[in-house]
Amino acid sequence: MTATAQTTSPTRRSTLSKVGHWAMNNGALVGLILLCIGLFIATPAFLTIPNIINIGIQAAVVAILAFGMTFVIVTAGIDLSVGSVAALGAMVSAYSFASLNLPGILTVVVGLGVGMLAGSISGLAIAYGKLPAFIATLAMMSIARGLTLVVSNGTPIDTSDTVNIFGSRVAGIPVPIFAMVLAGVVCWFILSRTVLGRSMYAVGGNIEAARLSGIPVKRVLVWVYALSGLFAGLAGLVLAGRLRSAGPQAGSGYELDAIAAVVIGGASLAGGSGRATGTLIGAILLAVIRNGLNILNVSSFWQQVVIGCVIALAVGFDVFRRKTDS
Amino acid sequence: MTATAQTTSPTRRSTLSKVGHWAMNNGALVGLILLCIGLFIATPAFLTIPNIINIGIQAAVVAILAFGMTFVIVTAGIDLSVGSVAALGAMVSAYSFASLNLPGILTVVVGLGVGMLAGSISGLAIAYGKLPAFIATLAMMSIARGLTLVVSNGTPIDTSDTVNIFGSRVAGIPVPIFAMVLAGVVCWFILSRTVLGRSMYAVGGNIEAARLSGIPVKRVLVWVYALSGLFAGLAGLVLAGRLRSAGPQAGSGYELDAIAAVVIGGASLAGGSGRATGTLIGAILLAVIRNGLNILNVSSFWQQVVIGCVIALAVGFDVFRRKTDS
Amino acid sequence: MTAPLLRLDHVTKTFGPVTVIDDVSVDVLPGRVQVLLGENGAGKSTLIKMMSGIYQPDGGRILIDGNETHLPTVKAAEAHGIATIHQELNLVPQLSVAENIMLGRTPQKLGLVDRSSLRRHASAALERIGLRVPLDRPVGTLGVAKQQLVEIAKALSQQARILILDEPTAALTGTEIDQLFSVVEDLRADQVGMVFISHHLDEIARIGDTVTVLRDGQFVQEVPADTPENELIRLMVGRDIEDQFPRRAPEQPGDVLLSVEGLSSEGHFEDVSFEVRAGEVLGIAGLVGAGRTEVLRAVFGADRYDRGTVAVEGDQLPPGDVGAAIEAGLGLVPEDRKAQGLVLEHSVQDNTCLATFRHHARAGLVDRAGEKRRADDVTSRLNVRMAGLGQPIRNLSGGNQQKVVFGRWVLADTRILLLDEPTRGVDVGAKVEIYELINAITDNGGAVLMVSSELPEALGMSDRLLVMSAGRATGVLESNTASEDDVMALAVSNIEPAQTISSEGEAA
Amino acid sequence: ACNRGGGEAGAEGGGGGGTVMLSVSTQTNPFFVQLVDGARKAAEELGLTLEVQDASDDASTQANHLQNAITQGVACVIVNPTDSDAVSASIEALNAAEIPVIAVDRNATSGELVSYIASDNVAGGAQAAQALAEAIGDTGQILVLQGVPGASATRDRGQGFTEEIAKHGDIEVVAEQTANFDRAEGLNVATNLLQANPDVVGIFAHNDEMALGAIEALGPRAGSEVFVVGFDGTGDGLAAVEAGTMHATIAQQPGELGAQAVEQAQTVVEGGSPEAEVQVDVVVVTAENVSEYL
Ligand SMILES: Nc1ncnc2c1ncn2[C@@H]1O[C@H](COP(=O)(O)OP(=O)(O)OP(=O)(O)O)[C@@H](O)[C@H]1O
Ligand SMILES: Nc1ncnc2c1ncn2[C@@H]1O[C@H](COP(=O)(O)OP(=O)(O)OP(=O)(O)O)[C@@H](O)[C@H]1O
Ligand SMILES: [Mg+2]
Ligand SMILES: [Mg+2]
Repeated sequence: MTATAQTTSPTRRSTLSKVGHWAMNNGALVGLILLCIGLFIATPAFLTIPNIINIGIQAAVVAILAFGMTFVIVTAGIDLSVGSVAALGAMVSAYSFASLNLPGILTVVVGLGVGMLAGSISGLAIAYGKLPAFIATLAMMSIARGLTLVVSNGTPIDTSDTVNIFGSRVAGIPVPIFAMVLAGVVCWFILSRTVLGRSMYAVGGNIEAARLSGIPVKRVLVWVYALSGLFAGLAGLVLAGRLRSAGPQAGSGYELDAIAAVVIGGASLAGGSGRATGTLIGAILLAVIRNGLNILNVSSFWQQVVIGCVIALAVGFDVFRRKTDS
Repeated sequence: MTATAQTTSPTRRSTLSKVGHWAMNNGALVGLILLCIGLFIATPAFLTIPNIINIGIQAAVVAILAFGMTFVIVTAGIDLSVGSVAALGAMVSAYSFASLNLPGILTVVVGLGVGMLAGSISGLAIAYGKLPAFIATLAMMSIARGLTLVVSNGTPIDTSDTVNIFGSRVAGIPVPIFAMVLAGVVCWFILSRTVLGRSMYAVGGNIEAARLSGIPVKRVLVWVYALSGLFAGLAGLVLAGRLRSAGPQAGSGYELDAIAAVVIGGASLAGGSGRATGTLIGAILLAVIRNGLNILNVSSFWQQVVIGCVIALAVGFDVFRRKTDS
Repeated sequence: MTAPLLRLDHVTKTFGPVTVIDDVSVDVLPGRVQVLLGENGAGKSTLIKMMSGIYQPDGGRILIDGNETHLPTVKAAEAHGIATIHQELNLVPQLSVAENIMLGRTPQKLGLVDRSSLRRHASAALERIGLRVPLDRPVGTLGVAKQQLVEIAKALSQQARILILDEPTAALTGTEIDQLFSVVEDLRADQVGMVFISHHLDEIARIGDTVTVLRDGQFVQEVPADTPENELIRLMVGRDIEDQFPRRAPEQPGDVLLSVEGLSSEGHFEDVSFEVRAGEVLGIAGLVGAGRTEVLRAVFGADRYDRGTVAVEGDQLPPGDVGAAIEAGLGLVPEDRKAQGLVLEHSVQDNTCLATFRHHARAGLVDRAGEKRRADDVTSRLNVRMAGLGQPIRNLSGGNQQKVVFGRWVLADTRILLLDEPTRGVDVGAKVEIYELINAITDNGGAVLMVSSELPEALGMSDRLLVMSAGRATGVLESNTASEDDVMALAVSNIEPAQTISSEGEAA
Repeated sequence: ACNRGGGEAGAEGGGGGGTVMLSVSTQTNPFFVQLVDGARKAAEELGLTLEVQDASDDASTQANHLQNAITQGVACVIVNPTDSDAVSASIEALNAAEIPVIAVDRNATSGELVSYIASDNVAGGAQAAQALAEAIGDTGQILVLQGVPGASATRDRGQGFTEEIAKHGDIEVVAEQTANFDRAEGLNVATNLLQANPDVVGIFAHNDEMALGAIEALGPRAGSEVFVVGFDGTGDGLAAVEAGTMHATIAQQPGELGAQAVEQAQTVVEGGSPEAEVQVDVVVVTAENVSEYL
């Protein structure tokens, strides 16, 4: 069940101890649980079903971006462009609907395709152009945002009904949560089950060894950023679908949240580690902090102070746990 | 003259070839020169003395932040908090003047001190709390911005006359440029001449080897972030001095510019490399792009596209040069 | 005679202005083991990297089965059935043992990892070299020796026609070497052609057929593998070496310099006590995983320990404080120079002065001129082969890198030197130079604590030999009277027989 | 001119608590700080529980806040949209949950509002154009410092200004560049633009912060040779008008916006019928009338 490079030891264990082991290996999970307990004590409104669904919906966009980012960070890279690429994908999709009258399903394909294309370009620049990932994706962040403005002419554009489904509920299930779960499963599956995913760990863990073992390092890197772009495209559709409109400034600053979610989830920016479950926990942790502070009506000035402290504490707790563990 | 860990080869060389060597080793310098030539051809207004001074002044804040960031990146760290810390330092300084009536010189000390304190806290969390630098400084970014808002109550505060000197001209010399040069010289000196600087390269190059050689790794790390905070404090004073007021949102997003300047200057985020001259070139390159685009009156939508392309090209050029070089 | 599987035909390789390989030819014949012999930096690794597609020759040709061939990539070499065990470990620490063995060749179905086939292949490969480790264990948690065995298993699993082994035995001890050589014998019977590099001359006669001797990148001579060691040494270093272990113990050991009492660290070692006197070399022997490295690191303050004391001249050292240990005159040459010893991207000078630049600084400023002088002095005393002090240490040959780590502590005037496999990958000539440095330290009233898996070295260079077994000190032998069998008897005395090869470092 | 009265009055209160949530687009701009201050003061006077949420200029964060409002079951929501289009989905969700919604400062393109308290940005932009034209004698080159590209204030103020200035044939907009509503960027961009266009006689900035940056860039020329018109009427902006460095600022009386919104909310909570649309005057503040607003 683990989506990690560390696989379980061969001795059989009871399901219970397995769950315990999984929990202990899952980054800031304990921090998240503590936070939830604290919030529940502070305000019972926190732990109602509708609010839990809320949190899920609110975590969705960052979580989807973060799943894509997980691939990138596993390979010791960084992708600063995800927020802008999400906006660009959604905007081009909305444009293709509003101005080109594409049918709904195609507008979805366009949104995802644009994301994947932008990611691939970053990937090519990194793998073949040998640009540092920071620079290539910083450039893409700027370029994608600029193109979003150009396409939209600075005005929000309404999205197609098909895209709007990404922000609505179908048969009572909030589609953003569904999209998040889907993205998480795909991320977990790719990382733990496919040759591509295992190659990502090899590239991030020891790029020289990967190269000497004949792993097509460059092709893997292009795939990594293409996937990150694809996930960003999906996140953009969810974001736009919720608002039923693609905004020119949508997703600004989300890249930091996405990276933070992955790192809170236990991955190292030095590469070679990171997994889907951890990323999910990281993204939910961020959403819970914000939701909790809203519900507690903390002043918006102090909110930022508290968010900073809680992030540091949650990760600090994880670090402490690991130290005493070993 | 090089501020690097790599020492020059023992053979004597003519001054000319030394200059050539230095230029070739200095990251995006050639890209910068090409860019300047291009802009000069596009508009002669670009290469006038007043505009060159302009560019210097406009590069100053990011350059000062980037010099501080150079220490951090040399040790394989990252400091996302510099923009917020700059704002906090300036804001507390302004507050200490406006509300506490501190004498002018003390308001400067307060600004620098707050910056250094914030940096030290990040440093302690990273070195002793073992938090990943990304998380610790992300938290500090949020905390410092929140405190800035709390102190200012969301409204700009006027700075003291002494702080305003940092934004003005003294005897015809623009103080921001002077502060930038001073910060650059201090950065170069620390990195290339002092035990602390040498230790930073060792820590960034191989932290385990550094530790086993008796380098006090934790103390070095605390110093690194404290210096980054101190430089951020100075940058904050220059920023506020230029506007004669400390703003609650000042410096937002500057952390990416600062990191970009260091990376454009040839440092690797993996640590162990980076130098003051490269960082200066990176910061000036960024200022030149923005200045040039303003002067050419490129539409603000397309501007972002162009900025992204130019950054990618400038660094790409450097990568290409190094590849053909070796 | 059969036709060569592979022939390097008058190849040349230069890096910038330096010619590293100058007009050398080597044949790899089916069922034969071709040995490459030469000092550190002679160009052995460079030569084999041209066979495995990492470097391309600047002059000359590569012939495979008699046809001129270009090997632009590692994949291309693999396609010709060439497998390589590199001198430096090339493993992904985060991936499992099984995945590392099949790295780049992961069995797949529609892009999905075929895990049962992966495990089957991997366990067959481990079986072959007799390594018993859990297939799912991340390789980074294994010790160096086991990682080396995984690396060997990885190359063997490729079913190669040509197998290149670049110092595969440097990190291994007797039993694993025996196992490896029996695999080599099997391969020889299967007509696999092999290239073998080692600085252990005794191994050459054991498994080699012919020896190509290199000096400074040039071909010296090709001789049969049963050539006497002294002759090989003369060909290799251009002079005779009288005494391979020139230990000069002082008449009378001095006062106790280092005393270790009841040192324990849960899961690593238990109740280890010993004393080292001025002028003395105390060896520590044992099997891989016996906990020798851990003891050394604990003494140096690199790791914390649970109980016990470490004292220098009676003054207790604070646990887990490297700075205090260095202050007290200790120095450590770690077992993994790449990960723990060197800042690879930095210059030779910076690496040489890594432990002393703080000491020699004035008012917080680095003494650059003095450093250059001192680094120059030490590297020439240790005969480090390099283009210059400014050369990145990454580009030095393995043995020369080791000398730089050693030189670091020579510069620091270390009184108590802790050595962990100090001559791993070092050529015979340089070994003697290092041994002379050990002598110089003890002559000056210093003391040396030396972990060595090479029994002849452990016996030949130490005065007394502490033997460890599964985390416990099982005895102390007088080196000049003890035999290798005595050492082995103590080394296995604390473990059940079945565990000797695959005993876990963490077994408490 | 994009006003759209959204209100069928009479939604009979939502349910729990009597709390009113005010979701404000940002709290890092003095304008919105004053808006919230005005709202707080009014709530205090009326004895209303007001919960303020800051969306940090992010439409999706605002959607999250409004979603939270539904879960909490507040009595009424006052929303200051980050974006008129993007907020609509959330407003419809609030409608579905039968929570009455009041919009302030910016409208929503769909969804039902019980009240809309506006000060018209497009009209304000046009007034700015008139003020600037008057100051420079209807002729000469001018610069425009734009807000964050794509932000609704940027669009509306830009639209009003551009439409109006086009009617003044002898005025030429020689450069239009963004300074992202930021004072430091206003200083940098204005300096650069002045470098390339030395003959400029007027500058319009989409907010006071950028206008103050431009004034720094002009130095002693501000107010004498080059006339600067800002927008918002913040404390610093009004002070600059008084000092004569800023020619005019378009004051929106943000405190009044907030207070009006709360008053309407009070009516809603008590079950009364609020006014469908409340217009708060936008005033051109110049040296003549600045004393009234300081
Ligand atoms: N990439 C490189 N750039 C410059 N010089 C290099 C490079 N690689 C190797 N060298 C030099 O080539 C020479 C031969 O190195 P090589 O690694 O082949 O030696 P070796 O015989 O394998 O030595 P050892 O026994 O220490 O492993 C050395 O002097 C080394 O410094
Ligand atoms: N659980 C573990 N996690 C990480 N590393 C381990 C673990 N167990 C053992 N090792 C490593 O295994 C290696 C061998 O163990 P140890 O150092 O105790 O034995 P040694 O006698 O020094 O053997 P060697 O000859 O390999 O140096 C060490 O490098 C140690 O760090
Ligand atoms: Mg070698
Ligand atoms: Mg060992």
